[in-house]
Amino acid sequence: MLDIKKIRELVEMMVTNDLVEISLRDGNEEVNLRRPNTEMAGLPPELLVRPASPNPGSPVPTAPEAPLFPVVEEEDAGLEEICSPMVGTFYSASDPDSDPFVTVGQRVQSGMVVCILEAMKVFNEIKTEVAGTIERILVKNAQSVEYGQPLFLVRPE
Amino acid sequence: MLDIKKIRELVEMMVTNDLVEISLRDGNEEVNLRRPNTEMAGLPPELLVRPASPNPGSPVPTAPEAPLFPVVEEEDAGLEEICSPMVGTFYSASDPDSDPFVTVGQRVQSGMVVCILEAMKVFNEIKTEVAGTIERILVKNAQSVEYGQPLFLVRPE
Amino acid sequence: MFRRILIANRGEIALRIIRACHELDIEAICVISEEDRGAAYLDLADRTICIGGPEPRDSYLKSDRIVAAAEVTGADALHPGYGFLAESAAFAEKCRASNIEFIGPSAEAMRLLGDKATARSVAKKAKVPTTPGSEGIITDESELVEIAEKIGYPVIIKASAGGGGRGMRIVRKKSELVTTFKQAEQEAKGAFDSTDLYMEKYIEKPKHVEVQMIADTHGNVVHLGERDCTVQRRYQKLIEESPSPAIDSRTRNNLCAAAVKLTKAADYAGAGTVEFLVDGKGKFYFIEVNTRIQVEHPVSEMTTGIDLIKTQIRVAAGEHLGFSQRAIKPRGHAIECRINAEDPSEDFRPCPGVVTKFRTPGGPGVRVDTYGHDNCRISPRYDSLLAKVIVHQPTREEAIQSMRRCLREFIIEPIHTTLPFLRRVLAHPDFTAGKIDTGFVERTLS
Amino acid sequence: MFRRILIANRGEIALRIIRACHELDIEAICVISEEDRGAAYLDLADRTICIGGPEPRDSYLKSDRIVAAAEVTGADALHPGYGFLAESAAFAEKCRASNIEFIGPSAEAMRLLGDKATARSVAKKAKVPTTPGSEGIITDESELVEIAEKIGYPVIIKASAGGGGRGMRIVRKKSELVTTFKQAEQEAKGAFDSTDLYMEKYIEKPKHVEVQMIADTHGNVVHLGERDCTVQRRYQKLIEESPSPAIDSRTRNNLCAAAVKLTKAADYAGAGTVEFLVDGKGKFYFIEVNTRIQVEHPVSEMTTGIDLIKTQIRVAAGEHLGFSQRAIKPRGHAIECRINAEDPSEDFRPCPGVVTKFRTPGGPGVRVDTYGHDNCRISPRYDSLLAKVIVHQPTREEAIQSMRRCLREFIIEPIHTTLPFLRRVLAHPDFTAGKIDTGFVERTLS
Repeated sequence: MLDIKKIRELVEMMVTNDLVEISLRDGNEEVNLRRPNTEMAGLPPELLVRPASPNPGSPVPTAPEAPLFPVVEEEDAGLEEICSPMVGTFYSASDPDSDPFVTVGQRVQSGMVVCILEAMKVFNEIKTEVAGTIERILVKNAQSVEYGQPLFLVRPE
Repeated sequence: MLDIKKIRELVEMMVTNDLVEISLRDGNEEVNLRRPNTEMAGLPPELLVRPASPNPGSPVPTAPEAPLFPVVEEEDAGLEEICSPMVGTFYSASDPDSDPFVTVGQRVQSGMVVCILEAMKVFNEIKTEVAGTIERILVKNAQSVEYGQPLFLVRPE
Repeated sequence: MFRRILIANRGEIALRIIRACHELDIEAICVISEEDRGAAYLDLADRTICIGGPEPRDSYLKSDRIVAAAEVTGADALHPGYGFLAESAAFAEKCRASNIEFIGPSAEAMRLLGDKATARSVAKKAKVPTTPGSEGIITDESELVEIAEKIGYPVIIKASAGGGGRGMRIVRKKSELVTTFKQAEQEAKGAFDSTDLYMEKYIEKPKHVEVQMIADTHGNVVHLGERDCTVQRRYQKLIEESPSPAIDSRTRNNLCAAAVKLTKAADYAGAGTVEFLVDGKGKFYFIEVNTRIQVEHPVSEMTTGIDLIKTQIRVAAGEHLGFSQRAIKPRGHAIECRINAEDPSEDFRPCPGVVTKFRTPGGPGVRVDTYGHDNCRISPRYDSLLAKVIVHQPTREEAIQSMRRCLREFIIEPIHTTLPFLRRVLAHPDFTAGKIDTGFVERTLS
Repeated sequence: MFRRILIANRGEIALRIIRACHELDIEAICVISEEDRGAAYLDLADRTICIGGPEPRDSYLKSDRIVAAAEVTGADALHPGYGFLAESAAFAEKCRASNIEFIGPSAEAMRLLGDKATARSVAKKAKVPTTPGSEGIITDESELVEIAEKIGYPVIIKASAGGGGRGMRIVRKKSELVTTFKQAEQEAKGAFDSTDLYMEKYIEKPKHVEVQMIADTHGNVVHLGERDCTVQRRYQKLIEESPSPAIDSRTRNNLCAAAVKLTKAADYAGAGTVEFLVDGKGKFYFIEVNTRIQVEHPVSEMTTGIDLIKTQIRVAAGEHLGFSQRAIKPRGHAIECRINAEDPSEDFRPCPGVVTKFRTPGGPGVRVDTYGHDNCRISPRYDSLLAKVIVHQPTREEAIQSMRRCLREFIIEPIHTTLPFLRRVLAHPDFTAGKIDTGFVERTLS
């Protein structure tokens, strides 16, 4: 949690200097403060301080219409994501009869195939760059995925 | 989970400092606090809590489009206003050749005529309900005034 | 042409008039109550002048202060909008007596057509069909039976002192006439301490169709086609459209011709609306005239391309209409929905408050007239009309599709509005089929 | 009809297409880059699918990912909007190869008319006037003089390798021809290491007038009148209007007839625009065809009442146009202004950033197509077009008055936009008189 004293300082700064809004971000710390006079369109305040190009790993604000995106919960902190590099259909195994490439609890080395993504009839093997243990699989077999969508959570070694 | 005490502190800060929104995020922790009802096209929040029928004497917030309204400055604190009860043209004297009804520094008793307001060819004598000393005259002779517009500042006895 | 117009109104219609003024290079000054100080629509006015307290009787209905405001601001004309003092002949005279042109018809025309009884007689003289009935009070039974025979059943017996549905009885056949009349007399005696009754033909399942008129002071009278306002609730219009899906072109022509006759008979200048009831067979009966601009005027603006407010101002300044009846070629189909700050699930109880989120629809053929915006405040003291959505499409089917889309796009939070109700109407098969009457809402959706 | 359309575009045109889909009861899915996540216009889409990073080459130009997105979302058609891949015949083929209908003309028609040279030859075959000149490179002096005599002075000598104004020389009389040609050869040698030159008639002070075409796959071809896009800066259109104030009705008829001939000659289906240059005497010359919907399409929608996007979708689904040329009756005058996030005082440098205050104009005949809103973010990576204001009035004079009013009402803070520039144009006597050419902006307002 952010330091409350810092925030109080910010608020005092706003009041004494008659500011209308303060938006700050430090790493993934973020503060937005506003006083009356501006009319907000009610957009997520993140929009106001969005970095020029967010990296796919960090939780970017998603439009309500992007139902494919899973909520990454608290206990996942410290885990690393394997994200989809493309748009396509997710397959956990090379064919319906085979075992999945990876299962929860399995250790993976970097470069190991973790799934297949099919796009326009082409089957692409997806390899992990992270070495560690598969903690969670975030998508179902044969589910469609979008670019940058987290597929696996890995606890790095 | 987030520390409730911190949130309570934030809320206090919002109320006492009149903020409309606070949104915080720290990793997966996120706080969004927002006070409704304020933020009215640049209108001070006083309007929202205005009594059903405010007495014309109290300083009413002015829209930017109301150029007739003077700014009541700080040193005027403690003074009382004599406001216009109607729309019309302000005359400081009964006729161009006479002396003004009141001048700055003059003592007035309640019920004393302080000016004339002309509306639709009718000349209305305006009496003060406040007894005290005329500190400032806020409008010029023959100036048009609107309803509720402060005309004089009086230091009450 | 006028130099400066005082707008003696508020909200969406004040904004509408400001825009018309500015397109004519006329300054627009808004009178405001203390309640409306700082409202966003006033940002577009060239000046505002506060005339009184929040209650209408202390401000927007205070004719003396409004005229004084016009004088001190140097306005040479005044637009009353609708409601408030818009139909007050006395106010019109007061303005003109102070050399401020009242943008509306002459006081004489307002008095003549503003009063139902005199308007009815003007209509009769002009051969405009009115609801047949007893002219005045019925004195004896023989007269009662005789008139009933003449106008034909069903008839409705009304207490002179009644109104708003009270003291009314419908009679469907002769055998019931006398007894029902006696009951009505008893009822009237008890309810109003008066046995005065009159009788009219009862129009079954009527449609409300009105004709938009515009006339100049040089005798040019033009109609802009009809509007169907059959979707009402307790005489409050909720949806208006043009052309009417309920009448054929022959009825349309006769209806509009009748409206023109009446307007000419009253020597009327300015914008006005002639209202009719239309029965199932396409027979129509004159009800009343509105001697002002109406809430639903945009419907006719969309189909004809004529700006009614600008035209009102022009003719008030003595200009000629500038277009003939032949030049008016209505195109496509327009529908208007009124978004009121009311709760349909709570008997349309007004829901004033602060709107934190306000998202209007847009796109081709879509017009939204509103004073609303994010964080705007809706006062409990005034009309609950917050926005009007008007769509214009080549056909009624497409207009309905477009309006459904707009009602889905429109977001107003957190207060209750008529949006959910309007979505239900637009989805109702009777409405899409155009097979409704003025009882539709109470019967089907209440 | 289609069940689900993938929109391969962003911003105002994506929003425009979403609305058209919903009025046809079609689901609208938007592809988005990571940059556009959370943009407000996406609230109206039924679903979004992220296809790549912020840079267009990583997302909106990635045809494989877009087709894959259509496949995984089960879309049966794709609307390309304008820009990005809208004029790529290869992309159209790729979509159709995956059984996703590309909402646009056939790949053949796109290739035929998309290439300037082949389009020019189609035009010649169809007897559509083109700029006279040397077909191809000029090899010797005698040929040079001969052609110049044939097409008449002034002529313009262009380097094949040149473009965008570079390597061009105007020759006004025969005596200067040969020397200027030699200088041009030298210049071309130095600048482009090629002495290939060709020659065209030089059109003095031309006007840019284009014709909006719409055709179905059953051979029905209809034009929706012309648009005058003479107000440009470096070939970027800034204001468009219809009808053109620069041509008389005879020229108008010939221009539109020529556009129809060309469209039929190319066996073209869908929406398209045929662009012409018009000289001071009303002579017109074919320039090129845009095989897609255009930014300024609303101008024609306002005058004709036809929804071009809905019609595009219908004809792509194989439906008949549903209206004949005779049914198209343009009404009044429409003007569009493009509000770009650019600083006119800084050579129209793009000004991306966050818009904290965004107030759009409204009122009768006013349409605003925009993805903007309070606190919306304008990305530096994409087109700077933020909003289009379109007004529709009975006459050009009234349309100009209305547009002036709208440009005054429009508030965008704190970023720079083209609003102040547009206000200057609308106030300029040459513009109001309709007496301008494509050099107007550079000559008068830069």
